[in-house]
Amino acid sequence: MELDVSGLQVTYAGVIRALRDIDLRVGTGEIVAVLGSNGAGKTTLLRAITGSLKRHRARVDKGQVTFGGRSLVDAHPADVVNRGVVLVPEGRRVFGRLSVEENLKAGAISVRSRATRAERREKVYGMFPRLAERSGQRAALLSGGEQQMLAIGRALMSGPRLLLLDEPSLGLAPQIVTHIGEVLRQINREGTSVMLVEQNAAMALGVADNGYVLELGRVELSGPAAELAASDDIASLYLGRGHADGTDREAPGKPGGPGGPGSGVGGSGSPGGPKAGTAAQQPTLSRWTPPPRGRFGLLGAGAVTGAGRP
Amino acid sequence: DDEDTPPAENSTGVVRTGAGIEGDVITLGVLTDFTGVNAASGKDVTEGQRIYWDQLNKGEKICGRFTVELDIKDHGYNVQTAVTQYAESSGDVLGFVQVLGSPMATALIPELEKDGLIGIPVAWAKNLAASPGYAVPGPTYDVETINGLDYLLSEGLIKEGDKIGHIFHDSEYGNNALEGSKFFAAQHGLTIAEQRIGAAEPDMTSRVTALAAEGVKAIVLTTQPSQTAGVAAAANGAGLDVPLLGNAPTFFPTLLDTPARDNLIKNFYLVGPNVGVGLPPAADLLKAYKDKFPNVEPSNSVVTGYSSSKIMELILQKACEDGDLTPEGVLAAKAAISPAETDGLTGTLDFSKTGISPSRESFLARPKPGVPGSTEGVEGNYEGPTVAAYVRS
Amino acid sequence: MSDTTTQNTPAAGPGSTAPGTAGTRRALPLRRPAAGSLLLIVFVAVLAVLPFYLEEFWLRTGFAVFGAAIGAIGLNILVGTTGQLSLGHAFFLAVGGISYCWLSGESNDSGSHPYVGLGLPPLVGMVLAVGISGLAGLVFSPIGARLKGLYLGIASLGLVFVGIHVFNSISEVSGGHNGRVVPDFSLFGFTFDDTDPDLYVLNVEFEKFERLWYLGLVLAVGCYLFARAALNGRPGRALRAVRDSEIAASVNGVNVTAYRARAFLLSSMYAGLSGVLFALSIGSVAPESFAIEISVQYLAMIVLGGLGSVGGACAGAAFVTALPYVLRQYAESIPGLSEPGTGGVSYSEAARYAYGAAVILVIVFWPSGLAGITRGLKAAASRRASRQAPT
Amino acid sequence: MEVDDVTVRFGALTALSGVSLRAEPGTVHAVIGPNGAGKSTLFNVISGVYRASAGSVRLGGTTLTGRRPHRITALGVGRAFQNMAASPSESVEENIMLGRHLLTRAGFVGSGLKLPWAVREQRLHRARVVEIAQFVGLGHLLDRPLGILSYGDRKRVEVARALATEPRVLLLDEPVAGMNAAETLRMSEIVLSVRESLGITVLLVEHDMSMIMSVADRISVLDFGRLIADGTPAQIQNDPAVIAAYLGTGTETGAAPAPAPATAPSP
Amino acid sequence: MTTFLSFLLNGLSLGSLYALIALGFVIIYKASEILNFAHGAFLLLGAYVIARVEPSVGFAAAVAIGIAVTALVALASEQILFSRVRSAHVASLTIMTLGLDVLITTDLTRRIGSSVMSLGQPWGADVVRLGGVNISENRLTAIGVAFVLIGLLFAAFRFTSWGVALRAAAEDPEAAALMGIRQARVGAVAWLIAGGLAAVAAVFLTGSPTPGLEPNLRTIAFAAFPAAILGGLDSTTGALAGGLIVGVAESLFAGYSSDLTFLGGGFSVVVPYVVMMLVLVVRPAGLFGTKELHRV
Ligand SMILES: Nc1ncnc2c1ncn2[C@@H]1O[C@H](COP(=O)(O)OP(=O)(O)OP(=O)(O)O)[C@@H](O)[C@H]1O
Ligand SMILES: Nc1ncnc2c1ncn2[C@@H]1O[C@H](COP(=O)(O)OP(=O)(O)OP(=O)(O)O)[C@@H](O)[C@H]1O
Ligand SMILES: CC(C)C[C@H](N)C(=O)O
Ligand SMILES: [Mg+2]
Ligand SMILES: [Mg+2]
Repeated sequence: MELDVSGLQVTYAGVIRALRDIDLRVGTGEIVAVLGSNGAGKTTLLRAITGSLKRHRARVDKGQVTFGGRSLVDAHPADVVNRGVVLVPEGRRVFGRLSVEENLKAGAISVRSRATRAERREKVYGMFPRLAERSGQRAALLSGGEQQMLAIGRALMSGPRLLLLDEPSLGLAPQIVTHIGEVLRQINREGTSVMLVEQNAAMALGVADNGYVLELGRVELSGPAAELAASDDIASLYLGRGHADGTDREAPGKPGGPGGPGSGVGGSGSPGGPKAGTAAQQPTLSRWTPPPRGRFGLLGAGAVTGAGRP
Repeated sequence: DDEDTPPAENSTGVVRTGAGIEGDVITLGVLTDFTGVNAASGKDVTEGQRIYWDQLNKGEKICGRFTVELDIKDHGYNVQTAVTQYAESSGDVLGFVQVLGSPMATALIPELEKDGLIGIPVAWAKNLAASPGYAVPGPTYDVETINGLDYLLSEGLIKEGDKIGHIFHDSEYGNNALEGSKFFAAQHGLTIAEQRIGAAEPDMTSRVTALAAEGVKAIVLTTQPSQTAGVAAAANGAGLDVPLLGNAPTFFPTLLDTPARDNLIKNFYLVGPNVGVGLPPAADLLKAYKDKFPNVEPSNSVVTGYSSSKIMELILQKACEDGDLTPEGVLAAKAAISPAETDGLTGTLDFSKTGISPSRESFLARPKPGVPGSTEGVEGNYEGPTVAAYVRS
Repeated sequence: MSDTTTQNTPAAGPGSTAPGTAGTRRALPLRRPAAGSLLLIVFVAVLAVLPFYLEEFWLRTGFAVFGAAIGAIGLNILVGTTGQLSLGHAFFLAVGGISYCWLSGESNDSGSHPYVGLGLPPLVGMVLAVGISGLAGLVFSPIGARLKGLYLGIASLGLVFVGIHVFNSISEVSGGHNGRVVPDFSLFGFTFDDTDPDLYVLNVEFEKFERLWYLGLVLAVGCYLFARAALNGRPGRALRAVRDSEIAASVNGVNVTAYRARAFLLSSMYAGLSGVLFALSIGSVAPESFAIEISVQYLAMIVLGGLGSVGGACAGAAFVTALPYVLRQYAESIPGLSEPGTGGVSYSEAARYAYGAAVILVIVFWPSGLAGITRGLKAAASRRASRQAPT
Repeated sequence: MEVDDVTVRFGALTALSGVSLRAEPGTVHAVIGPNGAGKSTLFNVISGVYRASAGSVRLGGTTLTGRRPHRITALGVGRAFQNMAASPSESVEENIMLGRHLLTRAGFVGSGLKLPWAVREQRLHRARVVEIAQFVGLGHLLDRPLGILSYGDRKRVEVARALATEPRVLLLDEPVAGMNAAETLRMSEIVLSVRESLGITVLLVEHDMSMIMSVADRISVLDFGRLIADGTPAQIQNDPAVIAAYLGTGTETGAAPAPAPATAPSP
Repeated sequence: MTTFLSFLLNGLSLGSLYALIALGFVIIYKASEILNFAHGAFLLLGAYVIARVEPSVGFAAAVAIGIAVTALVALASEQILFSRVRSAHVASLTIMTLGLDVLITTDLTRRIGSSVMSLGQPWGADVVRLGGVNISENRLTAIGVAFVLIGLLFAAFRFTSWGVALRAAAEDPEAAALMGIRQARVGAVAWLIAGGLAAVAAVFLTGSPTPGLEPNLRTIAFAAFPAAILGGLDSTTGALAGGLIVGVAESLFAGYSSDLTFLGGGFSVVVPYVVMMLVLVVRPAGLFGTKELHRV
């Protein structure tokens, strides 16, 4: 079963065009990484695949999304799940009032067999021991990272054929990020295709076979992950390197390296490639000088102490 | 009777007319309850009035030429609605032939006085009798209650020294009845166990249990019909086998279809201001009703509607005789008809003195399935020995 | 009223439902007013000349709408802006209405429930009644602060039931079940009644409801402008922050308890004023009339109008208040209906069917309220995101 | 800013036990540690959202613990939340304006009656908000409702709002989560600039080690609610306990955090 | 002492009726996070249908038909109305239930008119004597039925995936949909059950010592609001506890009202609300409700 997105164009509320003419493919058994800066349309792409555009007042104007040859456009999200496509949504979206265990149960709603459910649950707990420790706790009270683990675990409960992840590494400690990379490879080996939307490009491109880069709603670059990782643009923008070299770990510690630890660099350099755009001007903020306090004290509600402080 | 004579003329000469009369038509207001807690009474009272005025319009009419139309509004037993509706109607009517419910009628006293209109309350609270605008169509609740207790005493159902329970609404209705029972108790060495309830209180079980615990020998009810059934059923459940005496608004035929039926038949006594619909004075009415609704059993409330309309007719005819069908004229006629006779539908009425119960005569009845009104009269035009003392006091 | 977008920045006019197209469009304050204010002025001007043309029925209805609009704006401050669901509005209306009668009315000792009146000038009575209502709100606010969502809704509903009971019990103030007469309003000797003095303006006789219309109009417009400005400004921002996340609000410096209390205070003051007008429009108040149905109607007003929108509250008030009157007035001309009490569908029943259906239809077609028609996108997005608790 | 022996318990769970740390004025002090280590809890204690079971937090000479959150904000502590706690239906500008709450005074009466001083006050502070928004790179999004922004932009709003309180101490909880390397870099610049030009003390929680290493002057490491290390970035990086508990040894997957950006041009 | 016991027993029996009604609120709340103001109308509908068909088909069949019709009407209203605007604010949905309530009650009030209809409960006005205390057979049955139904629902919520799905969908419909949960389907089941429950409650509510079905019946639902809230809106156990507490309190205050005259006439009617407010001040989410927890 493969996921095929072709010529996809999506608009929010009839006015905001978030995706234009996207072509993308996740082959059977493949891991595909999708990169792109904030607002590029990555989440929107996932919404289009999972049938949840409607809830955001968005729709597919043009193009197709098929999974295993059958169209997913306008499908109900639950149908999409039943076909084996499951999403780990952006921002976790765990069910806060349900316990960790119940969240996992909710993820396995389509699984009839009690035994399968139990087996998968154990697997998730094995993957994230922290969740096992907190299994009775209500999800709302978990730490950010724990919630993220739960969101991933919950999606795995249904035994998806294609797993979509929207920034799974968000808020996770480096060790866990590494771990998630391994988890993805492992489930991939067990037959699940993966589409991974990530900001952590190093991890994403590390595990992926192919990669896509979205910018302003278009596919800007695509190709085998290794090639992408090696390209200069990617390196500067997504890997934070001026040049494409091997792995990353050494960078911060590189003796005398730029922005070395504790050097307390005041200013900053250009972040790299021309596409950076975001850093067009030097950020500065002047000090705030509070206006002289007036004589209206009585009428002001909630006027409080610290107001005039430096 | 379709000559084109100006409306101001009739057989006896010239009649002045004013608000509420247009052409040959007199409009009378009706503020009743079709949807609230007293909907059942409201419907039958209004039906009785419709029948009365239909007959009159077909027959002799007012002044021989005016027909009467009713402007009917449903206040759902809500004071505020009644006041609003009064304001909507008051400009277009000569008076109100029905203002149902003591709270509503009470709230309208100042309005009625301000507008100088007449009204017939379907409610028998004492304070209404004190208002010059109202013609209360029977004895007030206090008098009625005393009559009822006198009857129970005379029948040996209670005796001096007994304790009796009184379950009553905390309103003009209930409080006025309580005045009666208290007076009676003082006269005859009884004690009263009070249970003051809310108008919409659904479950009577605890109330009755409490009374049972106090060992009451009878229970007076000043409630809504469904609460009557609740009390009867609960008394049955609590094994409290004592007479239940209800004021006029407490009974309705459908109560005999409820689980309370047996106990009601066994123990219930109804004391009211007018005869039952199955009794001879109401024969006309019963026939008309049966013609109109062959399949429906009327309640005694149709008599209330019919008799109150009769009172209104007497007043209007008197005003006509006096040549003044303006609101002021009608108001003056009210005092002038006394003593008024309603062909046996009610006791003799006297509207000449405000503040005093217009009548002292009550009608006692017992539930009986299968007859008109589902009641059987046991005592007509009944004036117990204690009433005279009360009215004097 | 014209302006329905209280949640907008000043730079975004009422029509700007397409943030995406806005791009970098941005200007410092003072851009919005032009269109919005003009519309408001025209609208108020139209309302001001209407008494010259309308019959009493419409004036009466209009006055009720003005009163309801004030109450709805108040409830909206609590529910729409601060996120505190309240079904207790009827209680605060009762406090306002009954206090006014008690403060400015006359005594009456007929019947089983005699009552007293202090005979204060009506204006003083009105102001004090509003103050007392506010105080009642303030007293309840600690409970309000502890409870959330429907729990608060039903707790405040308890206020209504208990309130009716208490008012019925203090019948010297309320008149008990029978209620009491509402003193006519007057302003420095000018009475808002049919006469005293007789008044003709441009050959139109100004009777009670012509006069009351203007009273209602002035108060409603004043309350509208005040609420709009306050909600667009710093206090409104703080209240919305409390609604969206208490923790975030407090960490940004908002004293959550204090602002909740203020929202209750203001909201119940509005309710109190609304209660006074309600009393004036009917002429008699009884505690029983301030029942759950009233609370529910007010909630319907702000929901149908659009939660959080001041103008929406007014629109909702007009819809909910006037619809039953109008339906009843005109149902009599609908064929096929029967006289009340005769078994068929009566006018008032037809009116109720229509009312129920209208409420449902409005929500089906404009789930975020009448104001939402112009708000579109924004609401949907907020709805989705607000389901997420901050973590 | 001094955190002294703070302990927080939730039922059986001890989220923080006896944690002490000291953030020197005008420095960037990072707090790192595995998920669930208690970092956000620490921030919650500092900003008054949670009550410490034991211990105290002081800012300058003033004790913060025991005060309600808005009081603490008034004392000069600004905070950006880990997960967005801003109002989704409000515009970006309004959301940031909320940060000005304590610096402004218009109440119901002032705002409701549009008293001139209240109007002036609003205008003045709006201008500052625009300035702050531009500073964090939100200048073009000011009138969009927050709810439709992308994740990264919403994070920036959080930071802007915290800055809008004009804090002396700024708490940033994972400010670059969901940002790519370039965006992260820019956020690092913002943090440094805040420290440099405004002299604000920054407490920073982040899992992005590249950012931590490039901006932090000092790092404290939490694990299971305990402080396991405290030192300069260099010390921390080579601390075996930290590597075991948090950093991991890195694997051949390359699934480690992105490397440090070039925060400064090569010499 | 027996008097007190009678009050207590009466309170418990009344309370079990409240519990049955409260349960209806709880289920809808769990499914949609709304307070279903139309529940009183469903009660009325159930009772009306049973009363109408009972003479021709007999009591048992009438009850079955009543349950089915009410459940279907509840389901239909969910499918036709509520599922359409699921993304709207809870307040909007709540107001929609009010619109529905107005429609149904107006119609039924008109149909019932002023009659007091009997549902023909075979146990009629029979009384059972329990250790010196009398209780109507109707109420005694109600206690049993309430406990059984509440137990069943408790198990359904706790042990089936439907329960989890329902709660997940109520909390975050979008995330639930992304897990393959169809809010429309799990919600529909909830409405179906709530409707059926209303009809069951109606059977006992109109039985002895209540005279029968009259339009006023709907207002009893208002007394069940406090029961539902005070137990905790999302808790089946809470519905039971809340119902019983409210019932007993009401019964005791009614019974001892002559000693409590300073509280005013008819105080027992507002007792449920007073008790509820007191409980909420101490426990803002009711006795068994899930506390609303947020963290940052
Ligand atoms: N509900 C919505 N309504 C309107 N516009 C939206 C909505 N959601 C997203 N957008 C817009 O669509 C564009 C793409 O957003 P999207 O969330 O897909 O970006 P993203 O690539 O996932 O960004 P990030 O990395 O920050 O998560 C952005 O311009 C965003 O403002
Ligand atoms: N209010 C609470 N009730 C119960 N447990 C809580 C509460 N708040 C936090 N916890 C628990 O305390 C621990 C520490 O949580 P905290 O949010 O401080 O972690 P963190 O270090 O910020 O983690 P992350 O990096 O994942 O955000 C977690 O295990 C969490 O489940
Ligand atoms: C006939 C009844 C409607 C009278 C009513 N119970 C009253 O208030 O007096
Ligand atoms: Mg995204
Ligand atoms: Mg955290």
